[in-house]
Amino acid sequence: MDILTLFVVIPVLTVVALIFSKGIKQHRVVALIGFIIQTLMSFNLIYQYLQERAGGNHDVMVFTKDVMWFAPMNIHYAIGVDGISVLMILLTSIIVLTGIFISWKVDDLPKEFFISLIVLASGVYGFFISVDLFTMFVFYEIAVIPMYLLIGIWGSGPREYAAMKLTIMLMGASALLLVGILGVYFNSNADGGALTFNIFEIAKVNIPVDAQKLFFPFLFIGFAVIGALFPFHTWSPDGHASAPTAVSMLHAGVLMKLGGYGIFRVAMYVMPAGAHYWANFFMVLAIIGVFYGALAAIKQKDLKYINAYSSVSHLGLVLLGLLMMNEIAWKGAMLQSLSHGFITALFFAMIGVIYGRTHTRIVTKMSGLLNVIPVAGALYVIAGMANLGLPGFSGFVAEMNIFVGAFQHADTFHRVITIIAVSSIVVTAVYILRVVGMMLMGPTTPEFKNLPKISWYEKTGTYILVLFIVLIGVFPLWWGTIITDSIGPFIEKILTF
Amino acid sequence: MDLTYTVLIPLIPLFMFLFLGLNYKRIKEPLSGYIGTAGLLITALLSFYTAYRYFFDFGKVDEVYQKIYAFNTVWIHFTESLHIDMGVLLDPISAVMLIVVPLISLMVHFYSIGYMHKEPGFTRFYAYLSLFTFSMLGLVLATNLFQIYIFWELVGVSSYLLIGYYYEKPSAILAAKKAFIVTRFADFGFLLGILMISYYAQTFDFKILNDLDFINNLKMQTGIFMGLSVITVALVLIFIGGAGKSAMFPLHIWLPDAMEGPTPVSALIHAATMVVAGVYLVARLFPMFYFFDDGFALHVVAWTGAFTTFFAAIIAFTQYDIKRVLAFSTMSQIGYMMLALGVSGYGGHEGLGFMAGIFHLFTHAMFKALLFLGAGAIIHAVHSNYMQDMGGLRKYMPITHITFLIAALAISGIPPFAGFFSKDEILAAAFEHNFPVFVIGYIVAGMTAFYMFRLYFRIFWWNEPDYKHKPHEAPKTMTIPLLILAFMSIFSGFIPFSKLVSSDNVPFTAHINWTLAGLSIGIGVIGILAAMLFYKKEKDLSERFRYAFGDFYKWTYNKFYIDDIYFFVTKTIIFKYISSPFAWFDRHIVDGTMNGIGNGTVWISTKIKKLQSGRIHDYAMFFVSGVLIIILIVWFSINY
Amino acid sequence: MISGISIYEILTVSTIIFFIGIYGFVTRKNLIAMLMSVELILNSAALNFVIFNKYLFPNELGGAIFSIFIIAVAAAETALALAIIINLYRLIMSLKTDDLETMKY
Amino acid sequence: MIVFAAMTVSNKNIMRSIIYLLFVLIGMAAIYFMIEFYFLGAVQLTVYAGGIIVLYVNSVMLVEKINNPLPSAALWRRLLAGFLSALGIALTLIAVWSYDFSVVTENQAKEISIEDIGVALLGYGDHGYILPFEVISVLLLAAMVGAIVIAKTNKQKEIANK
Repeated sequence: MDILTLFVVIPVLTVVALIFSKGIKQHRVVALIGFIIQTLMSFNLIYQYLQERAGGNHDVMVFTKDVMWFAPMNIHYAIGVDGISVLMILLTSIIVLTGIFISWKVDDLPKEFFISLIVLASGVYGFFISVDLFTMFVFYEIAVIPMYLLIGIWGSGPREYAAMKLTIMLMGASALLLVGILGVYFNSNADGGALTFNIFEIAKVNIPVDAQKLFFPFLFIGFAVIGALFPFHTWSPDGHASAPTAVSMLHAGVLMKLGGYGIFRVAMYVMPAGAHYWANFFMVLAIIGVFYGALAAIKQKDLKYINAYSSVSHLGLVLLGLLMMNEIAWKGAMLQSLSHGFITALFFAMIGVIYGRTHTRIVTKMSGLLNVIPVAGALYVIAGMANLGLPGFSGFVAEMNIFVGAFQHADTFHRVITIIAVSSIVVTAVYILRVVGMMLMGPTTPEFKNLPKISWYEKTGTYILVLFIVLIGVFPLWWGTIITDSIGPFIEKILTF
Repeated sequence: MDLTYTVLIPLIPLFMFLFLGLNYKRIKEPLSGYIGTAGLLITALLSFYTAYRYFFDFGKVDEVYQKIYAFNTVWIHFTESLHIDMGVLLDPISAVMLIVVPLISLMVHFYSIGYMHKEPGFTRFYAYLSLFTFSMLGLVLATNLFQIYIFWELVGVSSYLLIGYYYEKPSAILAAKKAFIVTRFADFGFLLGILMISYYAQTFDFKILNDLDFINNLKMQTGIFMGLSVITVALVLIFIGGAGKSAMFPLHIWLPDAMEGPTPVSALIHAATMVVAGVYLVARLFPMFYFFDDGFALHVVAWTGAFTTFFAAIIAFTQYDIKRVLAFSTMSQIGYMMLALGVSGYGGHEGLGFMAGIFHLFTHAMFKALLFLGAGAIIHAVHSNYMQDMGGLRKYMPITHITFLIAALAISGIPPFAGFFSKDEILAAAFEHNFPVFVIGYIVAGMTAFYMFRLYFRIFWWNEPDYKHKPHEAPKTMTIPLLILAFMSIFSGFIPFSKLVSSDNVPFTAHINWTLAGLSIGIGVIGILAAMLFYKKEKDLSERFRYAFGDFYKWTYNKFYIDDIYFFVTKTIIFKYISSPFAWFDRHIVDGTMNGIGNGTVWISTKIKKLQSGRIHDYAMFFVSGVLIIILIVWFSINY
Repeated sequence: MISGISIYEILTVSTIIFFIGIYGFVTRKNLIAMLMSVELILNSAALNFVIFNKYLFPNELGGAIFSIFIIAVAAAETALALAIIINLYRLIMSLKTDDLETMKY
Repeated sequence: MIVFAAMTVSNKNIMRSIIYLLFVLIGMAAIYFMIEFYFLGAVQLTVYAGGIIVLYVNSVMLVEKINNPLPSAALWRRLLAGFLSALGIALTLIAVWSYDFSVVTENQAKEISIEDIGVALLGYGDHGYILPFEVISVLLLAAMVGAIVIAKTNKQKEIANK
């Protein structure tokens, strides 16, 4: 079995093992082992990938495989990875692994919880390895459905409402996506030849410009809804607020990245003319998201809402980077995807840790937690600092790439947008420091004088995340190189179409 | 010559930070102080050695000080020419900073062993100090603009952490937050400036950016924005960043509040090193500032500096918190440095202002750190920050008294103390290039003497209040740094600075203009005498003056209400009128629309549901009418 | 073939009966009465079969045969429906359609 | 006949409308006889007029008091139904009258006998209807079984209820 298919198979095997395991301890251990294997596999994948590239393989995709799946419509199970997807897979495996650590104490239907989590993960893996639009879509749906269950069953607060909202909005997005995919599909034989779903086959032909203009928004919005594009972001605050910790992590950390990835890999890649035509319009939406998410975060009282709006803001930067249409900004967007994944996962993990102790997420009700749970507090500060783009953490690297890339456009429109985007760093600082100041510092609230210390599983999970945040932040060159290596085909296709 | 070892200069404090930070539970009080100090001692020795060798060994080639990249590695790669590097740059000003930063930092480390005794989080304090030293060294050794920005941010965050060191005190939290956000706001301008330069110059590298040929080329190419070269705009933006860190008006509001931090921190960060980063930045890009648009950006620098120095000096008259007096004095002195850079020309004696600015930076670091550390010793002794609780301390704290006096004389510009030499050259430079600025500088010199001696007399003479505990001299760990710094404050003025630092890196000889010097000594002495008259003994003279000035005094005491204006803008306008509506808008309009779509569907379906009555004849009716309608449609579509 | 009566007239009659049946089906509130309306509809359909057979394809038997089928099915249907109705009546003591709303949503 | 049909659906007394229905059915049978489909007419008379009507009468007597007036539907419903029916009639008639039927007039001599029908029913040739016949028989069987089952379960339920 090839190295990529394993990423879909191992989760399935883990699920089977989970079904046969008994007792909460066994569930945990089985899930943990399954994901440790996957994490190791993703490291191995990166290693193999670098070997492959070092060995002179300069194909767009490596480890490709193509199996006919449904011949009448020419649907293939076609897989392959490039540098970007390899990193995304790494991100996924790390976050799921830490998610398992963080949800160590889930005792309400643990087996089902872990199964849903794993199914979700396998959907995400599948999405990242697919190069066939249809398979990609299928995996996307596989990733979205468990989300509904996870929020609806294990969530808190108005969870049914949140789960429903999230699922319906994402389903609506899928509908648009499907229209877009079919639109691409039926135009994929423009230069003669059979209709195909394979991205790279499609990219070889030139889809008629009118069709591109028509279908680009469908694909873009379809993907962007999951990437929290303004004004389709409203599922995210509610969804995050109600979701259990691990799910918030996975959701904000990985699932929302599907949006940016999909836009880049599919929408922009197969429809460059459409992308150029629509770029300015969507850029305005993205910048509204960036600035507005940050401003809206200032006034929130619920920790998770703050972070959700912060995600809207940061993912707006991803979209902005993608739409800026140059190599630096693209690299920045991809780095931002990675970095935001780790940072926001850390954030949600810490929120989970704090909530698990104080049983409140309202900032104004807490004070002086740094005295009581110093390690958790310090980690929260680290997450905050990473989020506001402190050098040495990953956020800075990513944002600077985006900003420098964005600044390479000299016209007024782009300039204004870039300046607004840059100004978001100030606003980010405001809301992060506000929370830190209110919640962690100050005199300790009497009722929280005795909170249990952060436990080993929570520590392990968060330390892994911090490690990666710092790794990206301190050694950006290595990550950047992997991404730049894979951006070449995109430049060729999108910038010089 | 292998200079790679210079990388260790910033890396040792970083290592200390990580070591202490990760083990902060295990390493107990005095030990962490010793570890931190020892680490810093190594750094300091290395950097003194490097600076010495730079100036006297390898730095000068053909009588010109070279910019040497001791180490440089690509950190983020954008394009062939545009990349962010991490490296160590050696040139005269960075070498000067290599003396200032580790020296003051070492003193503060040493001093804190006594000062921070029995504070909770002692180890944390040392970890933060190490982090700060690392960032500051990274900043001064930066080889490119972006590296400066990176460490700039790190410096900002360590300042945030240190101001908020007493994190249970609400005022400290607010001050920390304010410092971070205000400087962050300024950094926004800085970043924009960098980005603009990155676009037009396609490089961040200082060697290239400061190259005269390159600057001339760039002048030809760049566009015009509002009558100015875009590069000038970028430089002004960069200066805004510098102004934020250096507490220039109107971005100064964070500095007085930053005094909530422990006093050694104020000495290190908010007096001697971090706040002069803005000066350093302008000096770093000096050729660009000078050559674009005939130094328009430099004029901005000069006038901002001049205004701030005057403004801060006035406020310093009326403050009672001794640390705040010192803070405003710091602002005023940094304004002086900015002013000096602003009035400087380029090359040889023309560049006197440049040299004087850096010189003043150097001497000011010594005596201001000394003042702060002395103030720390006093606060340590009387447990209060307020002048009202002090008086007559000279009997109890002789060493502190003497060193404080030396520092006060130095800052007032009385020869032969260090401040005299640097200040005199600033005034000389201003006199030659910009007379109005010179007048301001001259007046401020007198004002400085007055408020410093007001402080001095008020603390050490005046009448003794009722001390609850008898004040006592500080422990040795605290007095030794005072003595070392006092030594520096006396003698550092004799360093022939113009031989070391100059705008075009060619050594020249600066002469003291004795007429000007006499005038400035004169006004300094007048200030001192006035202060003596007012404050040596407890009299109501100052009270009477206060009534005479009335509203003006009140305005000054409240720092011209600038804080309140900011407070109004942030709290009322941003929070209440911008952010809240945004949040509301999101919850109700955007989300409302999305929910509305959902609710609309539900509403329609409940209406439709009613049609499903369960009654057969209703169904039949629908069926029949449906069939008929279809028939009609088909009919008409066939026939017409 | 009835002399003097064309196919049109007979078809007219059957059509009218058909729609009267529909009218009855829609307006009647009693289940048995509705069933009777159904009989009318069926009968008119059967009549059409026969008439077409006779007038258009006199040599074939299709129409007649299908009429027989219709009659058979109608008989079975009536029996079954009445059985259901009677059961229903036992259940709810009413034959009014207004009372039979359990199929609602 | 039309009048009787109309009476069937509009009479308030259910017994009477059954009788009117009977008249309609008899009229149908008459038409069958007139077009010389004697067997069909006979079947119509026996099954419908004889069997089904009796069934109706029985069931009506089982469940309802005969002289209870039938509830009539709301006026708007009647009007709407009337309108719809009229529209339907109009449409159909227009269709019928505008269509040119090729009426076969010659070769009419042959009378359809019962044997012909029987042969046709069981034939499997060109004009054989064995398949529909079998289907109908299965259907009838199913209907019969269904009727029995329905009746029976209910009885059990009643017993259970008691």
